Amino acid sequence: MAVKLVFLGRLADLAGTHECDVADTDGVIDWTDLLAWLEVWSSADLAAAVAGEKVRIAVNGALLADKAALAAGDGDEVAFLPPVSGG
Amino acid sequence: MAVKLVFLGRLADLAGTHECDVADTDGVIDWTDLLAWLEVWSSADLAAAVAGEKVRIAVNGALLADKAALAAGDGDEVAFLPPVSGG
Amino acid sequence: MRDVRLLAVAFDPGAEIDAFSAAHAEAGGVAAFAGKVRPTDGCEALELSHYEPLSLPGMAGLADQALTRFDLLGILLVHRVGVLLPGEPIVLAAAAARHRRSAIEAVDFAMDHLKSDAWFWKREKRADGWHWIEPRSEDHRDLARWN
Amino acid sequence: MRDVRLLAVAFDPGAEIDAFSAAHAEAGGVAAFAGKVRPTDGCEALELSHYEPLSLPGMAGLADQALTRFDLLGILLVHRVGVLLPGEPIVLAAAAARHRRSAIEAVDFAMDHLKSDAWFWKREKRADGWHWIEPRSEDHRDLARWN
Repeated sequence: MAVKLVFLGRLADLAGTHECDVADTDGVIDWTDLLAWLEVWSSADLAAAVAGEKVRIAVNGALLADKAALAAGDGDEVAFLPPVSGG
Repeated sequence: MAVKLVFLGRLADLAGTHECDVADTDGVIDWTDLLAWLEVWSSADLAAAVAGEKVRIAVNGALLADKAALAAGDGDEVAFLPPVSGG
Repeated sequence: MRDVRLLAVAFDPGAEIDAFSAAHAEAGGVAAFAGKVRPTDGCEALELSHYEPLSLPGMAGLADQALTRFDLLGILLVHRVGVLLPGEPIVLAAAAARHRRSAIEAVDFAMDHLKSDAWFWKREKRADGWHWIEPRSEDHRDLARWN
Repeated sequence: MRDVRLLAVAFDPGAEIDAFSAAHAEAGGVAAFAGKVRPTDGCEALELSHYEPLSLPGMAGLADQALTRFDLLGILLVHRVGVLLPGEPIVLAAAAARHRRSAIEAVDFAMDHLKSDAWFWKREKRADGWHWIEPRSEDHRDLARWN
């Protein structure tokens, strides 16, 4: 089982992919776990970008008011949403 | 030769026609002549309606700022324009 | 580019909008409003009469005003005259612009003027005959927004 | 009536407007805005990506807000995703109402929100490759008009 990560906009460029799975998770992934995982899997740049205050996070399509409250378990989808483009 | 009169909107109902010619005119028709002619040709009601302050007059497609300044000669077209309809 | 037409026969607003949009490839967008005869209130037909020496120059002048006032690449004004049945399009105003706000505002402006400041008289056929449509105070308020 | 669609293939705004207008026979008019990819500034293609769990519910919620806020009979929101070529329609917002001002204002409202408050990311292909399009301060000012 796994947590699915989805990268939107320029975060997909930074991650080098639109999505990936965090496999072999044991229980719930919290915000600290996630940043640590991103840094190892990809780069400190991606972890820093995702932590940026303009990047929103959605879990299973529901936006988090507070990213630090993240708690994702097996089968959950976590999306990283940078600011949307203008018209 | 003649002056052509054109009645728009409900003035056409009152006149009983969309247009008519004032024939056998001798020189220029002024505002007083016109009202007198309309009263004889049609009715006092039509003359009063045309004299109403909301009715505009155009001579050969040019709106008159002051109806009393009317001066129409042979070949001219005088249009009587009641308030236009709303949307 | 200015395209102003008085039509005595039915027209298709969608096809006009597509053709207008294609004619302004460089525009970022096209705003439009299409008004039609409402099949309500027992209206069986609507007759639009006009005085062409004023109506067509009036529409052309309105188009020029909109081109001057808003940042447009083009404007299209189409107005029906004659007898119309419920559901038939009466009027179409469309504006092409680099930015959407200019296009939307130009259509709003053009419609307010076409509806109450253009040389058209309307009467409606109901079960008991024809009835002239009077000016509406709402239209005059709409028009005053642009002064 | 609410009609909200995300499309992966090209669409025809005029045909959509006609069909929408026909579906709202009782409306006095239909206002619309169609935005397209501008063939300027060396743009060779535009890619629109989205996150469907947010983009489609977001558009549906926007349509509902417009229906609540304005006196509408119906609203249509169509948005493309995928790679678009210059000249292709990106977005269409249309509103049907008894009175034109409600329809025009609803389209203005919907476009301001679709342009800067919807879950779409855009990048442009130019001669030197793909470039992400950033938020524009102008869009945020437009959006603030509705608060």
